[in-house]
This record gives sequence, C-alpha cells and structure tokens, in this order.
Amino acid sequence: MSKIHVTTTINGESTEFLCETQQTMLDVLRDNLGLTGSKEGCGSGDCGACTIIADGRMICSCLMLGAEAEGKRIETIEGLAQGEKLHPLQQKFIEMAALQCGICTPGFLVASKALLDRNPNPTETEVRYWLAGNLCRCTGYDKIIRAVMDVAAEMRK
Amino acid sequence: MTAHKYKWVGTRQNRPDGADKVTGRARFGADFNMPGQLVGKVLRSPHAHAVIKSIDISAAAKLPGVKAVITGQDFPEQPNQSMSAGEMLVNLRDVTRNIMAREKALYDGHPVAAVAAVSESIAREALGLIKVDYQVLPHVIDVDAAMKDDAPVLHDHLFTTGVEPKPTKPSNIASRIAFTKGKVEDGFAKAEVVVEEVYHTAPVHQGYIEPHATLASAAEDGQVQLWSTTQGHFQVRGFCSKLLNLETSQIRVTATEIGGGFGGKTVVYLEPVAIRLSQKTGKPVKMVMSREEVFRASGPTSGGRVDVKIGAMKDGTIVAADCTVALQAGAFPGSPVGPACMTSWACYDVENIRVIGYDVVSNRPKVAAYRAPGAPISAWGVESALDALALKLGMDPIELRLKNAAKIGTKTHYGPTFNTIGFVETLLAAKNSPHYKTPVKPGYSRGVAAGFWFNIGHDSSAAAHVGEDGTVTIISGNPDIGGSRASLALMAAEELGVDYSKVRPVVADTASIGFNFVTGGSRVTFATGLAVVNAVKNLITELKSRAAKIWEVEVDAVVWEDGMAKPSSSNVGKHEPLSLAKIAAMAGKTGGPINGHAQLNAQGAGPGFGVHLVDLKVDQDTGIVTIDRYTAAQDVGTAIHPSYVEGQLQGGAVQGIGWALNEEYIYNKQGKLDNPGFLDYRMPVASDLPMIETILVEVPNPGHPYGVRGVGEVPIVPPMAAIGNAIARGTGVRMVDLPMSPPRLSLALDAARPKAAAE
Amino acid sequence: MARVILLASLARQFAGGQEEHDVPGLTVRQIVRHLDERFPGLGERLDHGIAVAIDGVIHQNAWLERVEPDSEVAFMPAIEGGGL
Amino acid sequence: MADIQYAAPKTLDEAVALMAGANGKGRILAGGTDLLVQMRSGMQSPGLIVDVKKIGEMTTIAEEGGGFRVGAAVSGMQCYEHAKLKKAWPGVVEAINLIGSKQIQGRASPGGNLCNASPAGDSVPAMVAAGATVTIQGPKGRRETPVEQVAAGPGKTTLGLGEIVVSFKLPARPAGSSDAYLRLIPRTEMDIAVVGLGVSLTLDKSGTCTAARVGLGAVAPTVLLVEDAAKALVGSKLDDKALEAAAAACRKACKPIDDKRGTIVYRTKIAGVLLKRAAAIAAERAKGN
Repeated sequence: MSKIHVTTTINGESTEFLCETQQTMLDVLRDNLGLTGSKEGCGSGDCGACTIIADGRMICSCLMLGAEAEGKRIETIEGLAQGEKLHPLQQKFIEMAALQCGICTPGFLVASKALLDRNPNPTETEVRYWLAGNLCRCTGYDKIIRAVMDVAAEMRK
Repeated sequence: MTAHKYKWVGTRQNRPDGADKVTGRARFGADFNMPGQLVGKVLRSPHAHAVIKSIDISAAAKLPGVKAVITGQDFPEQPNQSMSAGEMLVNLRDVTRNIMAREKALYDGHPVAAVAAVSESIAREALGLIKVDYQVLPHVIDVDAAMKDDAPVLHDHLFTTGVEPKPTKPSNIASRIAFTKGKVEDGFAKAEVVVEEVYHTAPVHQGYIEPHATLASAAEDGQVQLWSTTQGHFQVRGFCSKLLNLETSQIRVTATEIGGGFGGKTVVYLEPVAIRLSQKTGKPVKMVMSREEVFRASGPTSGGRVDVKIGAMKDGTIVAADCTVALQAGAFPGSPVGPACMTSWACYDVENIRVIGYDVVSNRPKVAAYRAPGAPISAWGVESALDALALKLGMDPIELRLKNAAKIGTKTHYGPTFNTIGFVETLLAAKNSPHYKTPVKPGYSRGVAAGFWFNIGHDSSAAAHVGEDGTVTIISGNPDIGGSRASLALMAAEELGVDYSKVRPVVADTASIGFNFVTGGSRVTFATGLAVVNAVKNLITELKSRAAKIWEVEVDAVVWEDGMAKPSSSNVGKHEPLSLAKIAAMAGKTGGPINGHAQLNAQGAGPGFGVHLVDLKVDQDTGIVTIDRYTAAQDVGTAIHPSYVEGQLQGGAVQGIGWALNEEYIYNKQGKLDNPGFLDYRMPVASDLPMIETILVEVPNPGHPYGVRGVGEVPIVPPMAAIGNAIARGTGVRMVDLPMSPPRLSLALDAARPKAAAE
Repeated sequence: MARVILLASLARQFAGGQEEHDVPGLTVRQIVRHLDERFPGLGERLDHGIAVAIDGVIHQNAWLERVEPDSEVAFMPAIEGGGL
Repeated sequence: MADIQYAAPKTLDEAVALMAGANGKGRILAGGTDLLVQMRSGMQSPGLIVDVKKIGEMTTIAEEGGGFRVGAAVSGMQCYEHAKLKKAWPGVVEAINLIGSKQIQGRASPGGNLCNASPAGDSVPAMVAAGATVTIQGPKGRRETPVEQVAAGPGKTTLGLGEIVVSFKLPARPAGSSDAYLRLIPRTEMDIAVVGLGVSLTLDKSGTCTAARVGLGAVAPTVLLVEDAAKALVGSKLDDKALEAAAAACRKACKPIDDKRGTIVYRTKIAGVLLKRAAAIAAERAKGN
C-alpha cells in the first residue's frame, strides 16, 4: 500500500510521518507518533475525546485525514503543559476534581483552551455550549464548567 | 460535615493520579502496545436470532497477513450451572456463548468468529471473507412480548424456576422471585386511597466514553499476560481461567487506567478471545471495540415493566404496597431483578408488602450491571406512584415520604431489619434545602423522588510498604475510576498520622497483591478502605516493635502518635520520639524491611438513601423539557474526599437525567439496534444541564472506622421519577413510559388537549 | 435461639411456606447446618448466591460471623454491585 | 484492501479533471465530517479523495453585487466570524453553525452539507429560504442552479460526473429584510434536526410582508421550498391568522417518515410550530434592517 509523506508541526516540533490515505489524524497521532493522549471514544466526531487544534481551529482529529496535516500547525494535549509547569486549566482540573475517570479530560482541556484563547470572559452558558461537543459520563459537567470559569477569571486578573 | 474530627479525612486533596490524567500521560486500555502485536477483530451477527448452520473460515484464513481465525469451537464447552469466577456467581455455559456464539446467534452484534491479522485493514478484510450460513428465526425484544406464551423461545433448556408446579415447556421467563411482608390483601382492604399504574423503562447503556480494549500475550509455556480496561482485573483472571481452562496463577492481569465503567466493565468480552488468538498465533494480540460494537454487544441494562399499587389511609400512612417487576436479562438469564425487587419499597416502613419479580430473556445483548442495578427501574414506578398518591391526598411529597420513612428498626420486605440509616435525615435535609425553600418560578414545576441502595463490602487485600526514607506506598487491587486512590491515601495518612503527600497509593496487578473484588457496588472506599486501614494498623504494630527494639524496652511501652513512636509514659525512660523516617533508616538493624498487610471480606456495608429535587419547564408545543435547577441530597456516611463524593452525586444524577429524557435502545423491525452511536443514543451534553447542587448528609456507618458508606450508586435511582413527577405537576400529564422524549411527551400532552392534537 | 427469616420463595420450596424459624447456633455456619437438618437441601441452597443479614447488617459469603442468641438472621439474595 | 489515492489540487480545473477521471470512485473532501464517518462505517469506499481546501475560490467569502459569494468549502466558523455576512444573513449563518459541535464547525462546510444530500442538513433549508444559487463547475464548464435543485433524494445529487459545487451566491437584500433558521432537536446540541425550517422575508415600512421564502427540512426525501407558506405570509402583517395559514401549509407539505429521530405525527406538528417561531424571529430582525 503506497503511503503519503507528510511534513507538519506538532506542538511546535517539526514532524514528518508516512500514512495511508484512510488513516485519520487521530490514528496517526496514536499509532504512528505514539501520542496517545488524544483518545478515541467514538470515531465519528460525537464525543470530543480526540479534540486537537489545527491552525488555530479546534477540531475532532478522528474526522481529519493524516494527509491533511501537511503544512499545518497541530496542537495536542501533550503540548499543553510547559516543561515542568502545568497549564492553569490542567492545574485547576486537578484542584477542583473536574475529572473522575479521566478519559474525556484531554479533549475537555484542549477544547477549554481553545475557548479561553478566543473568549477570556465566557458566561456559563457560553462555556456549556462551547463544550457541548465533549461528552463526559462521570462528572455531570458541573465541576468541569466551574473549573473553566475559575481559570478564565484568574487569567483575566 | 464531620471533617473537623480529622486532619486528612474530609479534606479536598489533589488526586495522586491527577497530573497523569490531565497531561495525556495516563495509559488507558487502548494505549498499551507490544512489539510484534497483531490486531484482533470480531465478526458479529447481523441477525437478532438465528441458527448458525455453518461457518466457513477457509477464505479468511488464506488471506495474506491473517494469522488466526477462531469460532466458538475454539473454546472448551462449559457446564450449565452457576459457579464462581473471580467471586462472581455466573453460568459459564452462558458466558462462553456470550463471548462467542455456538449453536445460535441470540442478538444483533453477537460474536460469531474472530481474526488476528498483521494490520487493522487486513483484519477487517478477513472478517468479510468469513462465510456464516444463518437460518434466521423469529425474534423478540421487549419484556412484555418475550413473556407471552407464543413468543419465540431463545433457549430450549430454559424452564422457569420459582414456580409450582414446575413448568413442562421451556419459556423466556428464567425465574420468578417473590418477597412478602404481612398480608397485602388485608392492607388494601382497609386502605382509604389506592393508586395503581403500570410503568415501563427503556433499555439504556452505561455509556462509558472509553470502549472496551485489551492486549493479550500468551507464551508457549502457557503463561499469559493480559492488559485490560476493567473494573476488576481479578474477575477478568477468574473468567479467563474458567473459560480457557487455565490456572489463575498462569494469568497475570494488569488493570489499565479505566475510562468509565458504571458496572459495564465487570464482565469479559474481548479478553478470552484475545488470549485464545494469542495462544494460536504465539504473538501478542490487541483488541479494541468500536463505539458501535460497544452499543451492540456490551452490557446495557434491562428495560422493564413495573406494575405498582399502593394503598394508604387519608393521613398518608401507607398500609399496602404491591409491585411486580419484569426485567429483560438480554440473551441469557441474569437481569438485576433481585435488587430491583428488594430496593423497590426499601425506603418505606410499610406493614403489608408484596413484590414479585420475573427474569426474562430476549434477543438483546446480555445485560451487565449498571449503577445500582435494577433499583432505578423499580424506583421509576414506585416513586412515580407515590407522587400520584401525594397529589391525590393533597400532601407535600416530602411529608408523605417522611410519614412512611424507613428508620432504624424498620423490617424490610426482603428480610433484614434496618440498623442505623439516614433516610429521615436526608428527607429533612432536602426539605430544609435552599432549593426546596425557594418558591417554584412561574412556568416551571418541581418534582421530588427518593432512592435506595444496599452498598456492598466483599473481598479486599491491601499492603503498606515503608521506603528507606520513611515514606509509604499503599498497594491495593481496585482500578481507580473516580478518585479512589485519593480516598484510600487520605485514610492511610489519617491512620498513620503522616502527611498525605508522604503516602503514595498504587493499583497492583493480580500477581502483586492479594485478591480484590470488583470496583463496584460502591465498595472500594468502604471495603478496600477498610483493608488499607487494617494494613496501616498492622504496619503501626510493626513500627512500634521496631521502636521498642531501638529503645530496648517492651513493645507495650511504645505508643504511636502523630506519625511517631513515643514512650507510653515517663517511667519508660527518656526517649526522643522516633519518626517514620528514623525508624525506616534503622530498619536493617532492627529486622529488615517494614511492611504491613491486611486481607478481609468486609462486612457491614451501610445502605445509602438519596432524595432529589428538580425544577423544570416543559415546552407545551414541542414536548422539550428544560432542567432549570437540580439538587441531590444523600446520606453519605462520612465524605472522605468531599469533592469526589459530590462528583458521584452529580454524575449519577445526570446519568439519571439522560435515562429520564432521551436515552434508549431503539430496535428496528429486524431486531437490529438502530442507534449504536453517540449521535442517536442521546446522553446529556453540557448545554442540556444546570449546575447540580449537592447536599452531603453525614450519618456515619457504624461498620467502618471512618463511618464510610458507599455513595456511587444511590444517585442514579431517584432522577427519573423526580423528573416525571415534576412534569406531572407542571402539565397534569403523568408519564408512565421512559424516556420522556420530546415526541413521546408531546404526544401525551396533545392527547390531554384534544383540540391542540387536531392541529 | 436466633430468629431466622427465609425468603418467601425459599420458605415455599423448603419449609412448607414458613418464613420465620427459631434456630440454635453461634455462627452462620452452625445455623445453616441446623436448617439443613430440618429442611434437607436448604443448606446447600443457602451456600450459593445468598447473603445473610445479621441484625440488619448484610454479610456476603459469611460463614464464621458470630450470631447472638437473640439475633435476627435473614437470608436474602446476594447483591452484586453496579460500580461507579 | 483497495488502495485509496489522495490529492489536494490548487485549482478547480485540476480538481474537476481528477474527479472526472476517477470513474465515479472520486469523493470531494471539504470538512470531511460526513465523508470520514461514512468511510469508517463502510457506506463509502472511494478510490480517490480530492481535498478541495487548497482551492482559493472554494474557501473564501466575498461580497458580490451587494450580496455574498460563499465558497462551498468554507467552515461554519469562518461564516460565523464574517461580520457582514452575519448581519445580512443571520439565519443562514445560524444554520451553517448548527452543523455539529464547535469541533465540527471548525471543519464542516455548506457545500458538504448540501452534497451529502441528507434531508436533515441544517444549512440547506436556510439556503433555500434565502434563494441562494450554487455555482457548479464540471468538465463541460460552469453552471448556476437554485440550491433546492442539487439534492435528488437521500444521499443522491443531480451533479454529473466530475461536477463540483464551487460556491453559493446569496443575493443582495432590500431594506426591511432578514431571515431565521430554527430546528428541533431532542438535546440542546449534538443532534440531527428532527425538523429544520428557514424563513426569509421582507417587510415594508408598515410592517406588511412583501416577500417571503420558506425552506423546510427533514420532512421529505429532500429539503422543500414551501411556496404556499410564503404566499400565506406575503401581504399580511404576520398576524396569527396568516401565521397559522403558513403553518398549515408547512404541515401540508410534510411527507415525513417514522424513524429513530421522530415520528410522522411529531414531525408534521413541529413543522408548523417552527414556522411560527422562525417567522417571528425573522420579522423582528427585519424591522431592524
């Protein structure tokens, strides 16, 4: 099977990989590049566990072909923390118990970062609708929403 | 809150696995790989009910890259009797047929064959080359239909148990159970008010976000290593050993981080298949379910029918309570009808009770446990009927429940007499809550319902190891789904008198710690917590004896306080207190490594009660329900880590909201599941919900050193009825079937308004 | 003598419908042995998938649990948990 | 397994040539939010995937003759962020932005939504109400066609071999015009429309409706242009009588099915409910313009 050569940037690192046409970006991240922080909950764009940011837009990596990454800037959960320092969202999720099993957490964190990057002062309703594409079955969302609102407030200070 | 009694218990510390889980570092089921691993895939039945006349695997086996193809014949036959596998009572004849069909395919998605190949795409192609000759049979899905005399029978060997005389012909009714207290007929004879109704629930799925996944490596000498996302790796070991005739000591199971279970990951689907494929190929085999496979073939919970009749006096005293619960078990016997029957009236002190239950098979995947198995189904009927009674009596729904509330000394209809319980306290907490004291907004309505769960104890093992620097590793064997590492570490730190940060909890594999029953039944913080506390007590005994050796005094001259050994009194002589670090540093001189351990079958799990309040609005034109405010109050014993206790209440309530409003398995005429995905299996999303307020009522469980009661299951019991009751009070329409989805509610509203319906 | 309470279905099957019985014994095991002498087969039945509540406290797989002379010993179906 | 080719041409001519040469096995990749799901489920097994997102004309929004030309492959988010488009066609932009989650909106396009030919596509009823036309390029050159004529039935289009939907033309609006789109879903997000309805109308200074178009989705094999509903609105001040007449026309136009998302009875009823609600929103907006 002939493979496609792709050159892209992942979490600031210039990266090359070979993929088959039908491989999704999620397959490439997990299977080809060993970046298993993005999770597959459905493979159909309905759960958000595979959320990444591509050229500044938040998308489901299960609905993007690996081949489309050519020349793009990709950000994943693995790029959220800086060196020894967790991103404020990561820190707050731990402190406020905004995760239980943790499988949806990477997707929620990437989606929340995408929200705060474009809207540092979201209302609760805006947060809930922005995160509606991320399913969580453990928490009932309450502590997740509170954590995102809290981080937004602190980052505005 | 009783937190002030303790230094660590009751505080909100960061979970020990937090950093791993917010950085993507934590490894869940599908995140494990081995060099040279093969991809395993399952071929599933497209029919709800069919005889498998033959399976031709030759073409698939010949495909380049395919290393093995297996069918039911590759697994040993099992006896038709209940036996324990990993401490669970199961019928292995059924279990082996559920992981791989033999004579018949019994549901859409039933595994009929499996392949191992060098790549995903080759494995998929191979599945397409397996030829199965089916003889399609008539099927039956719903419990009412499955109980009919002329229903298609799934199992020719299935004769209803618990009925006299013994049936002469097979049926889909596996068993009938009955519970009685007093004489229900006498109760109804004197009742001044009677309410009666038939309620139904739709089958729903646990909906964990992580699909089932496993990685198996079987060596030529018969030893097996397995990684599995499971609620109980010791159960996985037990099932696999029985199903593959392996000794438990030959199977080493590592529980990966688990992306939700809610009861659905207490059984095996892929694990025995992956091991068999690995045995046949001599290579590691990885298997991961797609979301569609999860919905079609992994354990949902029952749909059911609940017939409820209540007789009461005008003052609200319930004098007769009667209900019949019939539950779908799926393709094999074993629905949670027992707990459904036992929990039905458990909240109430009623003189005369009769409860009858039926366990019914139908052409659906075998049900698995789902959070308080069975209880939400009977509660939907019972708590809705109670609300109808309250309306009929013109009585406040909480007052009605208070008047009949179970308390210490109440004899239940299933036998036991309650010890210390907190139902009254929980009802009062709800009654006095800011939510209940706030008037209902115009255009909105309020619903109330209660719920009960036993909670369980069961087997746990734990160890406490002291490192050379005096810090402590706490080793247990229960997968951490909702923060249990944190609660175990808090109890260990409290008991040992050291800083929470000095205690590191780990979840060990089946070869590295003694047996632990599943993470389920709301047992881990209670039972495994008890084992951890006892392991630490055992460790402290050893630490005291080491201090005694260092001081050259008798052991009983040493006490343990604030994480240090101290002389019991001045006449022991002048000794500087010995910290853990100091004792650890001298461990070699005083007898070597310092460890503690404990193993137990925890008894005396305290039951839990919950009361939920909901304010909602119904769109009269569309039947869409909007939840405006929600409060969950619960008797939680002692909240070891309040944040994760609140999280259990919030998560359970929202699962219940989904069950109430939109979640359901939808089957087409051919008996195929029509909505096997998150798009059309509608679990609540963030924008559907308000914040979920919680009230933690702390009535300590006398059966636990820190008063722990399980908290995980109660919260899914009340929501459906609470919402139905609010709808009834807001619209005058009593919904009796779940889910109360927009089309169904709209139809009911129009039926109540003939003019509108005529539009 | 402990007051033993049997499930209606078990009582019907083994004890002629009588649900409450006074049985001697200091442990659950001794109680079960006495029950089995009175109602042959019941002992074996109580060994599988049955929990016992001693004075309201549910025990699973209990065998050696102590029973006081005035205890209530209720046999009921074992409970399997749904998990979190 | 058949080898799937991937191409990302920079010009329309290349793209058309590739599609024409793929003897029916070619598939256009815009946002991929339908195509990848269908490939995964086996509903689609293309031999060639043509990614059109490197073609400028298909990925830009341009003002044209007082109206707008929206590239078929622009994402919902792009539309949402285009202030002028949002001001002129709030209903169309809402509709495009209701396609899936925020993640999906970063990818999903109106062209893909149209060519997927689902009767429940959210953007289509709004485009139909807007009187949008699509520009199609194929081996025989370019043609224009009303948006309602692209879908032929569930999953089927009237596009010829090698033809590609390039862009949507949204006409200039007279004063006192606006539009609205409403859909009914069981949840607040993440669902396919049980019924979707777009209304575009123009009011004169007296508040009388001088022009109207109604697009109705998920109640028939293709999205419907309900002319009788428009007739009922035109000439009225959108009083209850006119609205009820238009709602009745919408109910009458329904030829729905019972399925996992809704019943015939429910869909028919909701078509009327949405007409009244959407018309009210559009009218309120029109007064502001």
